Formats: sequence, structure tokens, C-alpha cells
Amino acid sequence: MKKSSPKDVKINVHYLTRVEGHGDITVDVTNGELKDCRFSVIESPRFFETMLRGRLVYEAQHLTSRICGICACGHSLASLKASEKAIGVTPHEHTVLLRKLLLHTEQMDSHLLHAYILVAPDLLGVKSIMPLVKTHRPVIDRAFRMKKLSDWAGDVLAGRHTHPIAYCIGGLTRVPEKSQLQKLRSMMAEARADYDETVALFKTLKFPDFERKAQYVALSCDEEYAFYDGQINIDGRKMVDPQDYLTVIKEEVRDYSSAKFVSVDQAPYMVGALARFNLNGHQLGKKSLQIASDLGLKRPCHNTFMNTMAQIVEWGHCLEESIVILDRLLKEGIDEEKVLSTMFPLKDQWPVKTRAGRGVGAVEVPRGILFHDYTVGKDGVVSAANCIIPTNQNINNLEADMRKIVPEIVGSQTQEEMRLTLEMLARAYDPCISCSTHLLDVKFIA
Amino acid sequence: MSNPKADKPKPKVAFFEFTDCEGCQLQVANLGGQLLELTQAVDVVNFREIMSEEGQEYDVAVIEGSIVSQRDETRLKAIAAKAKVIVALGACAATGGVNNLKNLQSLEEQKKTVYGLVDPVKDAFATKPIDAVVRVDYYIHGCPIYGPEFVKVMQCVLQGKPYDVPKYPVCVECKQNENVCMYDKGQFCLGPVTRAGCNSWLPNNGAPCVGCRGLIDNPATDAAKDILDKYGLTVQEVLDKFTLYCNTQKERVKYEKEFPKGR
Amino acid sequence: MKQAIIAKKDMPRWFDSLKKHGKIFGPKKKETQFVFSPVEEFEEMSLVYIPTILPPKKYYFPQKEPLLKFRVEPFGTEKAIKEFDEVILFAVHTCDIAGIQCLDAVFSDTPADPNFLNRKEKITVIGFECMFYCDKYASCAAVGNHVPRGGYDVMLTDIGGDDFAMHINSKKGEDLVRDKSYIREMGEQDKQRLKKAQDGKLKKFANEFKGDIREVEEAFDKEFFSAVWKDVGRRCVGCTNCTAVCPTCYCFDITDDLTLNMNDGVRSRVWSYCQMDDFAKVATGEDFRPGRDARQRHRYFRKFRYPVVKYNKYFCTGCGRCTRTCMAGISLIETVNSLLDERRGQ
Amino acid sequence: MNEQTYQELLKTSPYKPVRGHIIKAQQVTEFEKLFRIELAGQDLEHTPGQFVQVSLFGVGEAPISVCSSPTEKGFFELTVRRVGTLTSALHRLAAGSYVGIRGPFGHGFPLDEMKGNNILIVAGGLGIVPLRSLIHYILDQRKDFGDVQILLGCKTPKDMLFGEEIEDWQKRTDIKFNCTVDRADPDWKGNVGLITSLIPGASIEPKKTYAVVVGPPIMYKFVIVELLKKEIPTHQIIVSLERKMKCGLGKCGHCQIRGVYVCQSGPVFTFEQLKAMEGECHEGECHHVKS
Ligand SMILES: Cc1cc2nc3c(=O)[nH]c(=O)nc-3n(C[C@H](O)[C@H](O)[C@H](O)COP(=O)(O)OP(=O)(O)OC[C@H]3O[C@@H](n4cnc5c(N)ncnc54)[C@H](O)[C@@H]3O)c2cc1C
Ligand code: SF4
Ligand code: SF4
Ligand code: SF4
Repeated sequence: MKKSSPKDVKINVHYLTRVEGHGDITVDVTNGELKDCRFSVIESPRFFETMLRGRLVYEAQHLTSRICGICACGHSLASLKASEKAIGVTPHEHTVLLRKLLLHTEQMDSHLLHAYILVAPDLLGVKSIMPLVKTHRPVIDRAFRMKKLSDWAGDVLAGRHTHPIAYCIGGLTRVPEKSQLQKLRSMMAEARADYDETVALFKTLKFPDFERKAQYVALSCDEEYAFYDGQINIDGRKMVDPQDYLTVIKEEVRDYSSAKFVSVDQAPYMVGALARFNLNGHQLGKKSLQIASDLGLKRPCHNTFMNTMAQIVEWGHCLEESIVILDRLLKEGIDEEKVLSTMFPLKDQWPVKTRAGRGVGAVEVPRGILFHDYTVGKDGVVSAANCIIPTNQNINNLEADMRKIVPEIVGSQTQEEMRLTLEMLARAYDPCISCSTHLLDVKFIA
Repeated sequence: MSNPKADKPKPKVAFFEFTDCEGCQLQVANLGGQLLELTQAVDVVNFREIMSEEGQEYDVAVIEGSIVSQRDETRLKAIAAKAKVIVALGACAATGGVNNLKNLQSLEEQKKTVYGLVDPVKDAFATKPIDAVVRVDYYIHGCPIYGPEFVKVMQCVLQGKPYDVPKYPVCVECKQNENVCMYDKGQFCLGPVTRAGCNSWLPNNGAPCVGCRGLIDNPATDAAKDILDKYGLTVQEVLDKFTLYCNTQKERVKYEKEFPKGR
Repeated sequence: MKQAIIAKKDMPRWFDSLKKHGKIFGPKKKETQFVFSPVEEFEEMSLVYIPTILPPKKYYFPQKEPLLKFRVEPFGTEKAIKEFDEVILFAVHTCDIAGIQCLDAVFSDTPADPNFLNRKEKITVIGFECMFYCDKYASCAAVGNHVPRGGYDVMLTDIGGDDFAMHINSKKGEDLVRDKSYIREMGEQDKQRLKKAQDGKLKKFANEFKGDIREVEEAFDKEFFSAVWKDVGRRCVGCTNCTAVCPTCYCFDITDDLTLNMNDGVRSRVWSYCQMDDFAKVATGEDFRPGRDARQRHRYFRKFRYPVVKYNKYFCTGCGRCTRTCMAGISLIETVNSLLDERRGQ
Repeated sequence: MNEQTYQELLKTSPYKPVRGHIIKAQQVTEFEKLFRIELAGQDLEHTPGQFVQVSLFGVGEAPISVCSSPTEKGFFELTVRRVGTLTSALHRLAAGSYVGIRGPFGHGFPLDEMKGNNILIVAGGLGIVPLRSLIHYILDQRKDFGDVQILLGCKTPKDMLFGEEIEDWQKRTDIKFNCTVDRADPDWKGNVGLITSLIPGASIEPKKTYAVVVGPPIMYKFVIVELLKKEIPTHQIIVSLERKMKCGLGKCGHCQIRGVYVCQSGPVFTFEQLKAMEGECHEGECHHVKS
């Protein structure tokens, strides 16, 4: 194959595949000089934040989970946290446990989809899992088995994983049955074997060498490896209360992309599994730490491609944490009275005298930190809303990565290989573009 | 099991998505083993969410998402021109889904509040379901779709027979599942006027039906009013829930007949 | 032994002994209501309950019943269910037993339905007599279903104090009580207690309709074109719940489900209701029973008129489910009373 | 029922179709296709006017009238109009295919009562299908019946079913045949107008005549008026009704008219019976004018 000329490279990837949503990669190297390098989101905007305006806060969760089908639970939870904070509702601790459990299973679900179905084909040199069905049937069966576990967990906990049903302001509309939780517990214990095999498989896969120190941002808290709750940890430099996220996180619009570009201290930053691992990795259990080092993941890791490995570490961590939560819930028995709540209460059923206020809900979803920010009036109606989605936060960093990697590979790879490398780089972020076009900052003029 | 049809040419199926959350495709991907079994009968040539191969030839186009821009519309028309059968996957494609909510407000204003002076989405327009642009042969309603219904519809596609979307309301399935009715719990539910097919997914999980599958063909006019009275509800409260989903022009006409403003 | 006594405290013991006769289903609380569901321990059940959301009909005539297994190529058929399970229904109300008897009349009528009959063969019914009204929606006394009138294997009656009276009504029933040291034959004194309890109960029950059942029957015979139906039809939202919960509604649809190999499949019958919009609509678009008034009238006539002519039975058991479930607040008692009013007004 | 037959009954299934072998499939008009079907080594043994449930596995089942006469042995025939799911699937079948057959079901025409009397057959549109069975039967047993007149109406000459046979009937001297179309085409030489227009001219001996009318619901209303004018007794006016059907066993409820299950008690009824269904008949089938 003819090596690409180091002088002129034009890459244009339309409709990047195996990501959720639409994104284009454009690279322009003319006379050996990097002229242009961008990642544009070309998905049409859905204006979720403006849709929310004028609706009851009780509908916010239902609506915003529709931002993304892949991390619908994460959106639900961020939305519920924002709503509850705004109107002053404190959920019972069992509710919080059930939410954490749901979030863990969503991490598992999404990470698995990413690692097995989206990334593994790249590493095994095929275009999708379809050919693997013939050549690597046990791998595929295992992937489906593990996927089914998290999927089924979604059914048990929320009625379904895509656009969860049972989670609402103040609690759940129905409590999962004990027998179902027991079954989930034992299925999770059984899944350990599949997980070990997964680790063994990914250990053999080779990720490209690449190094670029980015700013990492994730939620952190003292008690645990944070997913559901915590302060915003800015690259280990400072901690910010989520309610004040706008003081550090800035958004900007570029005319080639319907997603906004986000920065901290005027610089790009990375969110997601690798960021969480870099910032909070010390809070992982012994076993997870061992697995991380088996996978060649050492803190801090500056190779973006290794994000997938961090996801695999997190899968195991979430599994173990889920089992801990399940054990506790099974031991204590879910306090139905405290947990049950109403999805769309009629006015006279509102849980508390709804107060007016603004609430920010920040949650770690599979792709990184997610913010929902609502302002709610006394009548329970949302008057302003803002959501910042992980993929948006990452796009800026992805472009920075591309600017670094292109000159490094221009001489050594064919145009086709370069195209693949860039696609892999983009996919390492597990970008979810359908979400990212919903990142909109809305200031309403009353 | 022997399958005498195995040697027949398999129809090629391609998935395309427009403006949506891709949750419906995920529901399809989640079918897992069933999906693999289905691929014995069809060739999936395009499923961007899980594969890179792009087939240029296809018989069946499964379309997810609403049409919200000129770019969408042009692309959809091109896809439809190549497909023999068009399947609308999910509420966004079938009725417009939650995307319709944006039609309640001025687009220009929304763009301004969102992007300020820069306009990266010049060709955006009001949300349309795909049947506002191309003919649709099969509808799979729901936000998200109900996996088993997808399988059923694909079977109908394979058999070349129409799929009958249930014409009865969600209550039918809800009662067969022996749920305590939301009305008995003092909550308002759209089950009685929403077309079934989801196995009463929401009421099964303690939440009232929000009508994501759209209105039944022949909802009762006078009766609904009595019920509102019984539960001390205002028309506005009902309208609020209807507008979560029933908001395409087509659906709108229907519900405005039901609940004329200011009654 | 025809009549026996069991102490309340021995019920769990007896219950456990039933497990070897079949899978036990009984009334369990579900939020604000009750449903018949599988029972493992006696304590899970609520013996005193208002009629369950769905009647025990679902064990005789399930929501979806496989009728036939088929193969497209080469053409082949096979019975879908080879072996039916042994089932014990625990604590069935007398109205629901009457409902089962109604279905029996229908499905035993030529051409008889083997699926129903096979299930019936394998089901043992342990009744539980209500000693007071479930709620204001019941109309069991009007049709005489407030007292046991056969159709069960064992009937339990709370005779006060620490005991239940048992009426053993079949060979199957005898098998359930045989050689139980804690179940004893009823003595004279016990019979007195039973009579007293039942007499006391009867004082609490009275015809819920304005006229006696003969008058109701006549009203139905004459009032097909009554304005009452217009009114009921206007209020009905067509949710179908009234027909879904009725113990004597038995209409169905037949559907084919293929497996994913597109060659094997199952033909099943699924519940279908006359309140559905396309129930009587044919391929050409003709609807033979349009209008919610005609559909509601049809429902009532299938309870109080048509089966009376055909089977000499009222197909309303008085359970009150249709009224309880109707979100439009259409009440069976009120409807029947308005019809009587119309009749008397003439 | 004795214990032994009851035990046998428990092992059967009335939902199990037998295999029918299509030995001839002929497109007769744009929308109608005629199938000749053979059951393995047995005759259907139906009465004209009865129907069978035809099924294709995985597609469904539909009631279709038998349009051949029981006097024709070794096979039976169905004419299917393509209107929906199952009928479209049937239309795709060619000779050699298999279908499932249950039945025959229902009550056919009251042949015993009709024998020895004059017969007036009035067929509208697809109504000729079940009547063809009766006509074949009568022609095969011609001496058992008195005078026979056939009146046939359809929308346009193109919609006319069984064209060759009709030419035959026209030629026969032992029956009277007359037909009309709603709209003629240039080649049409016969009557134009509604079928009702043929009745006043027919010579009818009312007490000795059985009138058999089959057609769309709306036709009954007008034809029956004419027949009543001719003073044919109501129990000698015979119709066949169409209703939605699923089981054919008098259980599923879809075909019910008041207390009557059409699939079991019908589809053939006398006008006298029809009048008792007042209020639930369609489009004046029973002549009840809604008050
Ligand atoms: C006694 C009787 C005799 C008939 N004889 C003939 C005949 O000889 N030739 C002919 O072409 N048609 C006949 N029909 C009408 C024929 O049954 C319907 O056209 C057919 O059921 C349509 O089925 P489909 O699946 O194509 O339509 P769909 O609309 O897909 O119907 C679905 C199902 O609904 C039921 N259904 C729908 N329409 C009817 C209907 N009109 N009558 C009964 N069930 C219906 C059937 O179970 C059918 O399978 C007869 C109907 C009856 C009741
Ligand atoms: S909960 Fe909703 S869907 Fe279910 S029966 Fe009640 S109204 Fe109908
Ligand atoms: S339950 Fe009430 S509203 Fe529903 S169909 Fe029956 S009568 Fe109509
Ligand atoms: S009609 Fe109503 S009260 Fe009578 S048996 Fe049916 S559900 Fe019960």
C-alpha cells in the first residue's frame, strides 16, 4: 500500500460509525502543516432545555431521560437530583441506594456495549461484531450474557433501562420485589466469572501508544469512588460544589457544530472513566486495583485510548458495589412507605409545599460528569434549564488529542490507517452525540 | 431445528436514525440472542450503532427519529427511494414523539436562546414525523419501542403481511396484567385513550400511562369530561400530559377535538 | 364425611397438606386491591378480601391460551398443551364459583371446548363464604350468589369462635380432608352454630335491585331500545375494563405467533371484549356494532338476557367488579335500577 | 355424554385444522380467486350455505363459504376476495400449496324444506359465492325442485364471477336466469340497474316459493321489501349474513347478533328469524327502521 504523502492529507469521516449519534471528523494537512482538525456534531438539535420551560418539574425526569437512550438512567438521576434540590425534597436513604444501584448497572451496561460491541471489533481487526458471531462466538455469547445482566437489572429496578419508569421525585413508583433482588444478587455473583474472562481477553488486546496529559474532571467524594454524589474535582487542583459549576465550566458555540465546546480555565478537559480512574482510582477496591494494573493501567494514565481499559475496571467495580448494595437492601428490607412516591402527582398530592428554587444535579454517567440545572417557580413550573453532557465536555479535548496525534502519525501511516486511528481515538471517548446536541444554555426572558 | 426457508434470499435490512435519542435502536440491540436469531432470516446491512459496514443496497429501511431539518428531509427521501419497505421505529419517527414539544415554541427564539448570535443549525424547521415526508409501511410506536413488538413487526415484514397496531387501549393489557388501576390510586392515567401494544409498561411499574404510543382511533368524547370531573382535574392538566407526546398536527387535531381549549 | 369442622389455628397445617395435591393459588393483597396469585405460605393470603382484580376465571380460561402448535412447511399441527397442571384455588367467593359454573355451561355446550374442560378436570376449588358484603358495589344477593350453591369441592364457612365449617362436596374434596386428625366430622352442636352463623349473615344481605330478578329479567326482555343505554353509552370511555374483569365474559380472539425461524409457531386464543372498537368490524370496514351505547347494551344483555334464554342462568354473578373498575363510574346496580324505573314508568 | 366419550373429547381440539391440498387456483377477477381443494381421501360433506375456516399458519384464519355443491365429489371449491391479511396471503398461493381447513360450520340452506318448491335466487356481488353451491346442487338434483329463477346483480360486467357458468345457465331451458349491472360497459348488452328492479317483473307463486337472497347488507333492505310485496311468507325468505368470526364454534362472540351466534345458528337465516334480531341487524337487514 502506498504510504501517504506527509505533505498533503485530507481526511473526512462522515457519520462516524459505532458511536451513538452523528459526528464528522475533518483533518486537513497541507504541505505538512496541520491546517484544520475538527470534530463536528452534525446532529440536529432537539432543544430539550427549551422544551422543559413551562412544564411541571415532575415531568422533567420523564422528558430529559429522552435526551439519550444509552444513558437514560443517568439523565433521569441527574434530573431528579436537580429537581429535588430545586423544590426541596430529600429522598430516603433506600431510595438513594436504589438510585446508586441503577447507576452502577447503567455503567455496566454502557461500558460493556462500548468495550465489546464498539471497541473490540477495532482491536480484532473487523468492522463490527457481526463477523465475530462466526469467528468468536463464545466472546459474543459472553458479551450478550453480560449485557443481559445489566439490562435485566434495569427491568427489575426501573421497569426498563432505556427511559427508566419507576424512578421519580422523592422515590420510586414501585418497589422491586425481594425475590427479584435475590435473583439479581445471585446473577451478579455468577457474572464474576464472565468478568474475569473479559479482563483476560482485553489484557491481550493492544491499544495504540499515545500520551497527552489532559485536565481531568470528575466528581469526587470521601466515602467512595464517586458516581452518584460528590464535588467537582478539577484535575486534583480544586473542588467545586456542583451548584456552582458555572463558575468553572464555560461553554462556547462554533458555527461548524451543533454541539457546544466546553472548557475549564480556558483549556479543554477530559471526563469519563479514565478521568474518574485518574482522580479517584485510589478508592477502588483491592481487586479492581489489581485488575487495573493487569490491564496496564497506572495512575495517572495519559493515554486516551486506555479509557476503554478504565471502563473495564469500572465494570468490575460496579458489579462488586452493586452486590454490596443488594446485600444491604436485602438485609434491611426496603422501607416501602418511605420509598414509594408518585410519578405525576396532582397538585394536592405534591410531597411538600413546593418551594421555588434552583437546583443543580451532577452525576457521573458512563461517559463522564453530567449536569442538569433547573430553576423552578413556586407553581412547580420549570422556568429555566440547562444540561451539560459529557460528550460535549470531551469534544474540545478530542480535538486537542487529534492535533497532537496527527503530526505523530502523518509520516508513518497510510491515509486509510490514519483515518482508522482517528476514528478509534474518537471512539475511545465513547462519544454520545445524540446527547451532546442537547447541551444548551438557556436564559429565559420572562 | 430445520428451516426449509434458510436458502431463500434474505431481505436486506438497514437502520437509519434521524433526530432522537437512539434508545429504540438500543432496544433492538438489547434483543441480543433474539436479534442474532433474526439475522438468520434477514441480513442487517446497516446498523451504525453497532457496526461499521455500510451496505448500499437494502430492501427494508428501519427509520428512527424525527425530521427536523432540510438536511434530514433530503437524506430521508434518498433512503426511501432505495427501500421497498419503510418501517417507522419509535415515537419520534412514528408521531414525532417528545421532539414535538419544540413545536409549541418559536424556533427562532429557541435558537437565539440556545446559540446566541451564531447559528450552526440554519436549516432546522419544526419537528415532523417521517410520514410527513415519505410513505410508511409499518409503524412501531412507543418511546421507547417495546422489543417484542419489534420482533413481531419484523416477522410481518418477512411474511409480507401488514402489522395491525392494536386498536384497543392500554387498559386492555393493563387489566390482563392485573395492575391496580392508577385511578384507584387517585392518579390520572392516559391508558384509556392510548393505543395498546406496550404490554402496559408504565402501569406495570406503578407509573401512569403518558400516551407515548399515541391516541386510539376513536377516543370517547363526552365520557372523558365526566372522568375529569370525577377526579377534579382541569382540562389544562390533561392537556399538559397529552402534549408530552400527542402533538403532531395529525394527533393534535384529534385531541383538540377531545379537549377544546377553554372548556 | 360431608360436613366437617377445622379449627382456625389448624388452617396453615391443612394448607401445607394441600401442596401435594397441586399448585395453590389464593387471594393476596396487591396495593389497595387483591389478586389471585401463587401462594407458598398460608399467611400470604388474605382470606377476607373484596373480589380480586381478575376473577379466578383466568385459571380456566387464561388471558392467552395456546391452542395449537403448528409448522408451516411441511404442514403440521400438534396439540399445544399436552399435560395440564393440577391446581388448587383457595378461598374462592361464592360469586366467583357461580362465574366458573357459567363458563362451564358455555364451554361444555356442544361443540365442547377441550381446553376448558381439561383445565376444569385438574382444578380443585376451595370456596370461602362471605359473611358480610364486600362493598356497596356487590349485587350477589339479587342473583342468589351470596350463598354457596355448588360448584366447589370444599366450602369454608366462618362459624365464629375458633372454627371453620367445611362442606365437602365432591370426591376431590374428600381426598383433601381424608385422614386428618385435626378435621372432625360435624356434630349436632356444630350444625347449630353453622345455622346460626348463616342466619345471621342472611340478615345482612338483601336484594340490591329495586325489583326482584324476575322483574329485572322482564325489563331486559322489553327494554332493548331504552334510553338508559344511550346514557350509559355516553358516559363510557371504552376502556374495556368492565368486560376484562367480568367472571363471565368469555369472548376471545385467535392469533398466530411464529418463532424467529418463521416456520414454527403457536396459535393461541386471547381475551377479546365486545367493548373494543374493532370487535365486530370486518375487513371491508363495516362495523356491525358501532356505538358505545350498543356495546354497553350488549354487555348487559349478555349478563341478564341472552344466557337466561340459552342456559337458564344469570351471567351476572353480582361480584361488582365492573362497577368497581369503571373509571367513568358506571354502576351496574344503578343501570339495572334505571331500567326498572323506565319499565315501571310506562 | 358417557365417561368414555368425554375422555376422548378431552384429547381432541376443535381448533385443529386438517390439511387441504389446493389442486387448482384460478384468478377469476382482479380481486377474486377460485381454489379447488382436496382433503386427504375424504369429502367435506357440507350443505350449501355452510362455510369453512381456512387457515394459513402464521397468518390467521378466515371464514369462507363453500361455493361448490356436495354433489361434486373428491374436492370442494372456495372463491376468495382479496380484502385483508389472510385473503391476500391466500391469493399468493398456487396449485400445490396447502391450507388448513376446519369445518364445515353453521347451518346451510334448508334443502329439505325447499325441495318440491319453486326457488327464487337473488344474488348480489359476492353473494353469488355461497349461492353457486346451492345452484350447482339444484341443477344436479333438478327434478327435486319446482321452477327455478336466478337473479344476479353486480357493479360492473368486469366484476361478474363465474362468467362461463353463467353463460351456461343462461342457455339452460330448465331454469330462468336474469342479470343486471349497476354500471354497464360498451360490450354489455343486458340489463342496467339495481337488482331490485328485476323482482317486480318476475312471476312468483308466493306460497310455493322460497326466495334465497345473498348479498351485501344494504341489498337486503331493498330486495326484501320487494319480496314482501310479492307476499312471499317471511319464513320462506332466506338470507345469509356476514359477521366477523374467529372460532366458528359459537364461543368467541364476534359474530353475535343479540343472543344468536351467526356461525352456529346461521349464517343462513329466514327473514322471520331475522326480525327477532331487531335492533342489532345491520343496515336494515331485518327491516327495523330505527325509531
Ligand atoms: C359466513 C361467511 C362466509 C364468507 N364467505 C366468503 C367467501 O366465500 N369469499 C370471501 O372472499 N369472503 C367470504 N367471507 C368474508 C371473509 O371471511 C373476510 O373477507 C375475511 O375474513 C377477511 O380476512 P382477512 O384476514 O383477509 O382480513 P383482515 O381485515 O385482515 O381480517 C382479520 C380477521 O378478522 C376476521 N374478519 C375480518 N373480516 C371478516 C368478515 N367479513 N367476516 C368474518 N370474519 C372477518 C377474520 O377472522 C380475519 O382473519 C365470508 C364471511 C362469513 C362470515
Ligand atoms: S392504570 Fe391506566 S392503563 Fe391501567 S387500567 Fe387504569 S387507566 Fe387503564
Ligand atoms: S369499565 Fe366503564 S368506561 Fe370502561 S368500557 Fe366498561 S363501562 Fe365503559
Ligand atoms: S356484570 Fe359486573 S357484577 Fe356482574 S358478574 Fe360481570 S363483573 Fe360481576
